[in-house]
Amino acid sequence: MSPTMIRGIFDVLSLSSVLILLVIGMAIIVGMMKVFNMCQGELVLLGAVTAFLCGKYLGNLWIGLLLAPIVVGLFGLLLERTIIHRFYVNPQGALLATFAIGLVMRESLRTRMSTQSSPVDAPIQSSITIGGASLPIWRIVIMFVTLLLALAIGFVLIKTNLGMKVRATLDNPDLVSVSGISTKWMYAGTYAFGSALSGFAGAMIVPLQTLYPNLGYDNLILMFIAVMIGGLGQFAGPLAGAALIAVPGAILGQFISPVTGQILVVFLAIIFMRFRPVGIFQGGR
Amino acid sequence: MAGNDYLTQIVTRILIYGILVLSVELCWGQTGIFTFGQAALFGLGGYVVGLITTKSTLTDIGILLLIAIVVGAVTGLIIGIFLFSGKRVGELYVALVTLAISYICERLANSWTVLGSGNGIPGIPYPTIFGKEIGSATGLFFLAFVVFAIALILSIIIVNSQFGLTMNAVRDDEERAEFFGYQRSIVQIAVFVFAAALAASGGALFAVSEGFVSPSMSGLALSTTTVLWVVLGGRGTLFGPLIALTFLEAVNIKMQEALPSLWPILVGLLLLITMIFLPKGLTSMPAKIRESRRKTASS
Amino acid sequence: MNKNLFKKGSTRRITAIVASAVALLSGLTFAPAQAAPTVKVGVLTDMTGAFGIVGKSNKAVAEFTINEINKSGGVLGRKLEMVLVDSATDAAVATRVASRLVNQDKVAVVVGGVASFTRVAIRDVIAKRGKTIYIWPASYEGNECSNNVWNTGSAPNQQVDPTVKYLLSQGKKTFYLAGSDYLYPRNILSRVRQVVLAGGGSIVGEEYVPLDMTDPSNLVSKVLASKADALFEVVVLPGTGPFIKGVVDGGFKGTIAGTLFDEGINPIIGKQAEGLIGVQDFYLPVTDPFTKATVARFNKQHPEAAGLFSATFNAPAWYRSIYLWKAAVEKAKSFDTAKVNKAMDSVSLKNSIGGPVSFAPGTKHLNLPMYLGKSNADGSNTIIKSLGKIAPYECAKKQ
Amino acid sequence: MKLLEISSVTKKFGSLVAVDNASMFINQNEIVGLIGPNGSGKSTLLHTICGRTFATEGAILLQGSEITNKTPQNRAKAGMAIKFQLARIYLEKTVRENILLSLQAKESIFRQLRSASLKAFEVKINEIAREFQLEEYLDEPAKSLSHGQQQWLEIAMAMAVDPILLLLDEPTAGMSPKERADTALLIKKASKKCGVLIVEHDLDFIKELCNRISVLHHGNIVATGTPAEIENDPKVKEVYLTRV
Repeated sequence: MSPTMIRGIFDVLSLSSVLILLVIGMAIIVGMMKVFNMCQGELVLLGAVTAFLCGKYLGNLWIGLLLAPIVVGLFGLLLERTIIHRFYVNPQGALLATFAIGLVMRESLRTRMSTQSSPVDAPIQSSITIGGASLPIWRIVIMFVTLLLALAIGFVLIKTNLGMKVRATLDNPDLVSVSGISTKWMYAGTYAFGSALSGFAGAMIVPLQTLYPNLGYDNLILMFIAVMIGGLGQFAGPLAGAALIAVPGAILGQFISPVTGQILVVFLAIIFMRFRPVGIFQGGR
Repeated sequence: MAGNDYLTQIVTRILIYGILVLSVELCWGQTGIFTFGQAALFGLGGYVVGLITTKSTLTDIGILLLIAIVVGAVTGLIIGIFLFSGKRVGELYVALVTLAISYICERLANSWTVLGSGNGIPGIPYPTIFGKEIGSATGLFFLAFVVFAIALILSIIIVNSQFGLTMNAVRDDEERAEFFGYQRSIVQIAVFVFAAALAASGGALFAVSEGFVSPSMSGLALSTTTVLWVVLGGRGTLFGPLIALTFLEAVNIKMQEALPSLWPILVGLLLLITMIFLPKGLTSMPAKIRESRRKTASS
Repeated sequence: MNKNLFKKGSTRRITAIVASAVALLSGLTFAPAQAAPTVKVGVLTDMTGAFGIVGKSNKAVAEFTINEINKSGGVLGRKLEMVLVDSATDAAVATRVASRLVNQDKVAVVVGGVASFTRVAIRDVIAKRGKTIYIWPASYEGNECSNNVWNTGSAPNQQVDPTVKYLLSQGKKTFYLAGSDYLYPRNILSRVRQVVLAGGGSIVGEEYVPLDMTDPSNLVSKVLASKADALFEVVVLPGTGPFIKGVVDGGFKGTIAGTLFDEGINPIIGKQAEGLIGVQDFYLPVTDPFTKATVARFNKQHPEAAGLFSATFNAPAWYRSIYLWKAAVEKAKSFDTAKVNKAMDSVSLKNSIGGPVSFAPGTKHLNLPMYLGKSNADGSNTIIKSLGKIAPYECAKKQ
Repeated sequence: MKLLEISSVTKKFGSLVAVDNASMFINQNEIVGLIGPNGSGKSTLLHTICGRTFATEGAILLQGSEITNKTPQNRAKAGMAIKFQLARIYLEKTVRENILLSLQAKESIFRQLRSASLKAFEVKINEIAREFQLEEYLDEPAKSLSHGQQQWLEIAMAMAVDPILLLLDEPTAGMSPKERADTALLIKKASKKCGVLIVEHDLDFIKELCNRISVLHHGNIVATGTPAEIENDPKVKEVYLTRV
């Protein structure tokens, strides 16, 4: 295989793993909780900021990777208990309220930044050479972390007692509250968990991208489309959806212009979603 | 007002945005079509007029508006049929698709050379009416006022007709409406087409009165801002959103000077507080206060 | 029956709305400033939004320059008054505030704009409909030849030609062109193509990425696969850093050049900025006595914007813009737009940041002293060569 | 010709069979009851009749023409009207507007825009409101009505369009005995003009009212007959006794 082909395959894997990692948190909050969370991008951003600050003041991005899910998870818990929980019965309200939260977070960061954007160095900056192609190790780390994370969460949700309780609660809140599980804290905990995952994703991917206020917002539309293609109500669907738009996008990007590729993917996704008959987005009230 | 061109231009712009707000209010506020990308149609009208006036000698505002309205309505029809024919789709799906359309439009306006590759189309000439140039701020104001007034009157007539009741029925419970025998998809498509034509005519007016069009005109920022005006003003009322638009634009101008970087944050907080405490919009505040007074009085 | 269909009291409500709207809006008219003998200079820049940082620099430079002029007696004996407006990185806001400057504040000149879409949006409001002089102080994609509009930043040929010629002289034969998908990169890269081909080099690839693409891996791979001797790139934020990082870390062997590398932009790239080649009208190490003294004074008077005095933030262009206008007014002995516009065509400055400048008659652009520079890992720049005055190929002298 | 004929209708949700090979019919001016315990599939069967879901197998005929896969709109046009289990009326709208909404459903958009049929419907609205004891509430929002009145309003809305087939899903749920009796009278009166299908789990209410009753259990129709026959049917006793 030529180095170009190796790089081509690597790009497809890398771009899809990045999008899947970004979508994992959303798969929990939008996919399973069915909260149309417009501030998901800003949760990613908050994770990236946490990592950036740790890198800058502690000189160690590893601490940032550890702290980001904790900080963003707690923030998510706070959000859920103060605001989000009011909107479970009102999906449009949830959309608008979380849009407002995202706006506030984004603009707050903008006023604090002294440059248009800040680069963040990856904790591992070296590359390995395979077949003549030099591949950044950090991207490989992201691939494995994404895979492990997706498998682990899937396992917890399907096989463990806790996971089953969570799924039962989200599927039928009335039933479970009778059986003694606190629905209130189950929802809060799940939202916090989804936030923590997004925060972690932000910390992981910011070295590949760059820290700027629209980091999350610019990724948001693709993230949403991934979730909607995958369908709501379960965890794995959105991840499959992410792969389903990232892989063709990355392959198309190699042969035609990335501009056309991106528009084409969004366009096809809209049409695909129209005829995919599941989730609260399709019918039902 | 004639003495101050700047103020006249601000009012003109508010009237033009008012047309856009009416189109969102008819869709979302009255019929429950959660359009999150109405600016795409606004931009469409603007770019159509921009292209025509800069590539030909046509400047007659009547013809320009007509073309914009037709193009907007046809586009609205295509999107409407895609979204609403056949099986029902959820309101959030509509929101995401319209948002994505707005995103694609902004992207195309940035890419396509014929659309100015991001710089937009400058140098749009003053419009003419019966061969006479409308070349002053006051003239443009009257033009916008007339079109806005027609749009508003049409909207009032529609909302207060039997069809307005039908629109509300589709908004409040579209499945129930189907069981009464309403052609739900035709109602939604009809409203969407009318709203698209309104938005496009607003865009056309924007193009001739400002003399330029740019990608942000069809983009996410304007799309979401329009929804914000409707939320803050109270969806389901025709005048609430218009009041919110006027109020916010006026405050916006002051605040951009006074607290430039804090202003967007304050807008976000205002929206959040409204969503939590006054889900029917700021204009519902007096009624809400009255109600709570009554409650305390009776208890 | 009708009573139920028609909402109650709509006429009353309309009256109330119109009244409140008028009241609100009338709050926006300001009492006209007292007839002082000052002359207003409109300063329009993005204080907020994506280009807020650039606006911070622009504002400080404008303030600094106007203070300096006022201290030395003003223009035609009248002091200058700065009217600052924020265009918020948004074309629609820009036209509104431009209209305010022209129609309400009645400024004598407007200097401003960061992005090209702002220039395009406001120039008719100011120069055509408003009949006021508009100075556009930014390096840009070219082709701005409107009446009453004057360009004080560098034209594409002034940056591109010497950069490409230098690369060719270093034995670079194959070029890859990469940019963000909008007008500026497209025009710059089309100039690059022209000069490369004229100089005997070849183009091995040309590609654009969406404006908001945060992860340009595809483009990085295409560049690496091309094995080009040189990469000329105009990928703007947010892609700049990730793109250059990817190319450098991916083991790109060639030289990377562009139009947007200097002390202002390099920090957003990080240590991968090392070795980037470009041509600007100013770099911090420019050491003629006038430039050195002026920049030092600026940093002292404007500590809030110290470190923001850079070519890509248009700082030198803002400085000379206001002085060039002053020179034209003094030459015309009037603030009248038509007269100043006529005088502008051949006006020159002996002292300016980076060296003397003069309008090339008929071109609406400046003969500019340019510098070939190379970026270092810490974001600073080294001047490879001082190129002297370069003529613009614009408007009447398009080549 | 039967008014409504359901022949061998089966409805599956994935592997779950909600209705299994059910057949029944309704004649003109007949009141037919469909009973069964919760989860017996009677709501699902009703939904396949009104078009909320579509039968997996079998056919549904209204006045001899097949409607199995028709949309709810088209079924409404063919003369079917429904009252849902939980009253689905427009709570923010007035009683008058609610009835008007039912009446104008088949008007063209252009007639609606001109409010062309407003006058003609006014008489009809007053008439139907009087019949359902809602006259004094005509200009009150529907949300201010009592629970029973809301149910009546929905029945009134269904009756207003002079349907040929009236579907009633638990029409007396949550009503007082007095209201139940009134409702029974209203339904009786309605049956003079159309066929009625009542879905209930309460045998006592419909045995007075219905000409015939079908009993659904685990998706199967286990018995059909006159109220007296049904009451004495051992299978029906079993179904109801095992539940209690």
